[in-house]
Amino acid sequence: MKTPLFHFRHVTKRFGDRVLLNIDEFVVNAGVCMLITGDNGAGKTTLLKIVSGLVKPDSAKVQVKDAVLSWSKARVKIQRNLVYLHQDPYMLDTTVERNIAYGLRLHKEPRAHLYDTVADALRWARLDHLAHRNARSLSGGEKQRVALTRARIVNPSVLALDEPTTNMDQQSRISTYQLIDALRNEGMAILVASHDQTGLTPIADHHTQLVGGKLVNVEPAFKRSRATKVTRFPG
Amino acid sequence: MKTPLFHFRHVTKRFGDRVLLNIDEFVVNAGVCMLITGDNGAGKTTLLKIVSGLVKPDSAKVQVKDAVLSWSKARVKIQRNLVYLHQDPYMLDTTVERNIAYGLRLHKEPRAHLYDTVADALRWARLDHLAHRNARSLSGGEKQRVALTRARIVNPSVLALDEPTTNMDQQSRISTYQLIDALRNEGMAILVASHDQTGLTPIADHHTQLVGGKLVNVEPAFKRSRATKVTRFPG
Amino acid sequence: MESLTDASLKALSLLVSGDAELWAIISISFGVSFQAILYTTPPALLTAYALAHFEFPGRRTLVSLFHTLLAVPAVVVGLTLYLLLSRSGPFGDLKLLFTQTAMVLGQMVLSFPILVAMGHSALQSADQRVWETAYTLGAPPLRAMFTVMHEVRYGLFAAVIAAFGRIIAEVGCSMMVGGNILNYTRNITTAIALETSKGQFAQGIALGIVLLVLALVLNYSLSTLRHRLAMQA
Amino acid sequence: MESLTDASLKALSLLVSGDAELWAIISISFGVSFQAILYTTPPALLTAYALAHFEFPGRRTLVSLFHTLLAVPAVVVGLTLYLLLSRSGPFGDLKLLFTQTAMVLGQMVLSFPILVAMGHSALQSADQRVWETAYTLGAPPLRAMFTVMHEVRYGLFAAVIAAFGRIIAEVGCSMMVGGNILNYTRNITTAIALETSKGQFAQGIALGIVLLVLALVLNYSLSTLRHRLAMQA
Amino acid sequence: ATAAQRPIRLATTTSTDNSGLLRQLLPPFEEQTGYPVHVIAVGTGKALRMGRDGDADVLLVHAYEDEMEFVSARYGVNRRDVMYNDFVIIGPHTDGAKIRGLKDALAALNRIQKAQLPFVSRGDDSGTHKRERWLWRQAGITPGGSWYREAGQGMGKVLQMAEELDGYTLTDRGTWLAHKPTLTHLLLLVAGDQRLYNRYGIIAVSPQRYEDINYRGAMRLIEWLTSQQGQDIIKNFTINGETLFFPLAGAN
Ligand SMILES: Nc1ncnc2c1ncn2[C@@H]1O[C@H](COP(=O)(O)OP(=O)(O)OP(=O)(O)O)[C@@H](O)[C@H]1O
Ligand SMILES: Nc1ncnc2c1ncn2[C@@H]1O[C@H](COP(=O)(O)OP(=O)(O)OP(=O)(O)O)[C@@H](O)[C@H]1O
Ligand SMILES: [Mg+2]
Ligand SMILES: [Mg+2]
Repeated sequence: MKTPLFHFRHVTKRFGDRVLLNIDEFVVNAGVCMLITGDNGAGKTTLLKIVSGLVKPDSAKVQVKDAVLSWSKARVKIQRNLVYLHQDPYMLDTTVERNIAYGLRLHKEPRAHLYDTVADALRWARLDHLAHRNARSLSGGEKQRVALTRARIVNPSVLALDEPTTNMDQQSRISTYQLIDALRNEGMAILVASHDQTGLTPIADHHTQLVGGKLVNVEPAFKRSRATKVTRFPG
Repeated sequence: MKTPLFHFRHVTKRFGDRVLLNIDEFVVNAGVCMLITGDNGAGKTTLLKIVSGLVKPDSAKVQVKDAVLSWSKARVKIQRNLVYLHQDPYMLDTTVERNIAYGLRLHKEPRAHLYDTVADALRWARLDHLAHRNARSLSGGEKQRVALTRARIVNPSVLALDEPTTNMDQQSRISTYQLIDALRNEGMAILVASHDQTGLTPIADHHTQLVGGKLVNVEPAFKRSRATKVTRFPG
Repeated sequence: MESLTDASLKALSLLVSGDAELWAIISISFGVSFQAILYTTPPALLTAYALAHFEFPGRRTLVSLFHTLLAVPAVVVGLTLYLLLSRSGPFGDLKLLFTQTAMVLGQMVLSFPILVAMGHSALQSADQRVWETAYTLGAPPLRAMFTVMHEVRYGLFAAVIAAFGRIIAEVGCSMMVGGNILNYTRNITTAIALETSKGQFAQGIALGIVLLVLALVLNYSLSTLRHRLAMQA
Repeated sequence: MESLTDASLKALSLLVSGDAELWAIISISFGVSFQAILYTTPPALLTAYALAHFEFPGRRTLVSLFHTLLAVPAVVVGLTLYLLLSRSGPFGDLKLLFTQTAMVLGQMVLSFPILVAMGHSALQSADQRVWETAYTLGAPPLRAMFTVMHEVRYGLFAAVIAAFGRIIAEVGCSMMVGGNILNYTRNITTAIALETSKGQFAQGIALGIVLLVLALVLNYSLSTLRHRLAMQA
Repeated sequence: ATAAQRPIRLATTTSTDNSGLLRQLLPPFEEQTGYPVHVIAVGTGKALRMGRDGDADVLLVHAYEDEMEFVSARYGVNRRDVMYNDFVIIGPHTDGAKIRGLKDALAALNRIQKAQLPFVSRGDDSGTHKRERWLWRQAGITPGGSWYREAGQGMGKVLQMAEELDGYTLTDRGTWLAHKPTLTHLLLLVAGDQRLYNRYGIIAVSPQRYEDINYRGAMRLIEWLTSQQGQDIIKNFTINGETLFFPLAGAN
């Protein structure tokens, strides 16, 4: 068996008196898409944010390769490899194009290449006509699509998606499913928290539900082999 | 035939060069639930906001009873009768309870009665355990439910819901569908913009799609009589 | 020769043995500035709201103007008010020159642009949806305004604190229209100016420390209050 | 006695016939205050960011302290700096008293708390998601800071404008450590103070108008620039 | 002009600068010696303090006793008389206290106190204020009460306050003459008493205490002010035809 990218153990988080999360083990594997469901307020967002290094848990150990680190120590490594997509994404007060280029520019891509990549991504997300609009004035679904594009373009090892298809129209949903599938098949680890089970269960390798602060495995209705999936969505 | 509550004519709205909306007629009828669908950026939110008196159209006439008014003149009447629910609702920086009570307090409800009403509504939305929490710290779905509760409690003649079930878990979605059905049967006019067709088409009396700035009627897959609906969801 | 340490020590010893004259000076300072802030805040915040909320021609110019008025020296405000209140000026009959009322008026004029400029920038940062939410839930315009103000209350609070800081620290206008009359219009800053002009630097610094300590106590209790309210909400 | 109308007319006629001495005064004013703002803004905004962003014990007290420092009269800052720079003070050997450098130093001290207090309240109003978005997309801490600052740039801009307004309008500190020496350390406000003490109100107001007009031009062009940039983005 | 020299820092009372005298007096000096003069106009108290701290090179002040003390404490050297004028009592033209034309300053103060009419005091420990307190003491009066307003401001401001409040005050003649055109309600009421004599002295700050002080420049300025040329300029300096200061050099 291959080693996981990140292996979280004993993750706990409380707000006031309430123990929100108390998770023994949470594994992030390359090339695996994990769907996390749960009722409103179950803690999906909190869990994803902890895994993404954005919210500090009350306790957690993170194994990265052979080293077992505290969450605070692991943060830097997490940041380098993971991009988190907000449930209600924040649009930077600039054009759509620059919003999408933001992460790439940090990675010091050469300028010409950068804008080619951005242009491709815009086309994929059917946002090219909006490239020079201020991202703040977009519609709800358009924002969601910009945010997803902004996240995937960085090409991280792990993508943590919090309700990625919320507000999206039918066509965008389908391309999002296809994208997730393709990226996973390229070897990316994908974590999705969502209420959109209908659309996401067919793609996910694991489906786990957050109940009472614990993760419970849900048997998928049908399980396809990796091979069939690759042929169905050739990326 | 009964007279519509509001009858909008010749609604146009442009952003820059682009004509976003160019609608000949838009009728808001008591006791009718209208579902509006359309691609991202089609203009659903903009249309609902115009109808709600929040966004100024480039042109529009509004017939209220026998009077034909300009949009600006009709605004006050609209405000008195209609509540709009944002696609991404804003939580006032105070407790959940006060957020929900906000509209009622404006209507000068007696205090004791007010908090009974609020408590009932909280229970319905399964939010009673959150009553004294600051609404800003809620999860995405919880916020959506607070916003819906805050809107319906005012008991307006028209409810304009922009993606009301976004972020909600399965159970909340179902109670929302039931609520919409019940309110409509009590005589409220309901406008819903949503991508959640599966859940909403069965309830809606009309389904109309926004394409190229125009409203196009969509034939419902199956159409039930008023009578059956009332018995199915006894409110 | 007196060093800075000496001066500071002297200042501290003056502080502990506060006498009646010192307390008159302090109470005039705070009394005048409190009144000025109290009267100015409501109209200034209304103005700020109007500038943030309503579209009208010349709005941007007006905002620029208020930002610019921050740069008007207190002494110029004092001068203008002096000429207006002087016995040969248009309001000479009111006999307000060299009274506390004149000082309050001057400080009101000084605090107005700060409150408007800072209040405007706080109100402008409010989410458009706040107003829309209030309005659609049936709030009349005034109530909707209060809701918006409540959402950005920390920013407005900072504006009031800054305005208070500015006027309690200003000397030019109070000196000009108050006249620095002992036990009547002498406040902390005009007293400092006087001590300084005498070369009594220790006394000047002592008064500065008094002002600082009182402002700190005031500020800290307000911030604690605010913190406690935030916890409750 | 000279009426307000007379004074204003005189002021205006003085304005149009600007002579070399007047321009020296103006350029000293703006030169000194520009330098002060230039040197103070970076560390002050860093401090504001640290106060808004990092949790540490005593943070709230520090914020209160900066709000309080707004209430320190300019002349007290001037006095303290004077005692430090005086020939018989600890830094007397630097021979900075009665130089423009001393004025710049004084105005830096004066503008620091305003920039921190207002910058902090702007940065605090930034959405938590800005930082999270920057961070998760791979921004190192400094870059994430710039992203947050960019999102609240209008608030920071207002802070800089307010700080500039405060120091170009202050007189106590410049008078004290500059000494109001003609053609060398006499700026607009110390010149106004001088004219006023001579009873030359017209000249005082004239200089006040000069300051106002220049500040207005500056402000308006900045606001236009900012508006144009906002349109582009 | 000679080659540029180190600037001289002259700390002076406001009356010499505000009246415009120094604007007449200094340019020829700067021209002839090449020393630029940095004038710092402050109260006498602060000027002496600046001398003591080494922040000025030379002082032009009017508080004879304090000057002597300053010199005997070895803060300053080479004090010379420069010029004199006199103090005068001015008041509203209604003159409710009936002091107009009195030659005796003490009698005038007595009447003002009896009439309980507003008297605006400098209240700032300046040379003028010291003289005023001394006069009250001589008259055997401890002034106080609502009629006695301690303004704590410069001479010009106090004159304006007297104008506004219909009050009396003690002022030096130079400032009075400089401000007279704007003071329509005030009149000169009492002058000529021996007790009202006001003399200005110049002192170099001791080079023994601060060796880097511009002592040479200070001495050149003292020389110049007490020279025939300097004294002539002082004598010929007038406002509206009235002389403000009278030369005094050579008296000591
Ligand atoms: N800062 C906070 N303080 C107090 N409670 C909080 C805070 N943040 C989140 N919570 C609470 O923790 C619970 C979990 O929130 P979280 O956002 O993780 O839920 P979720 O599973 O993502 O829900 P949803 O499906 O609605 O998005 C919620 O009840 C929420 O109100
Ligand atoms: N202030 C504005 N300036 C410019 N364009 C705007 C502005 N507001 C909205 N738009 C554009 O108008 C179009 C319609 O927006 P609207 O929010 O009405 O769409 P929608 O149908 O609600 O979409 P979604 O399904 O994504 O919510 C979008 O392309 C949006 O970018
Ligand atoms: Mg969530
Ligand atoms: Mg929408």
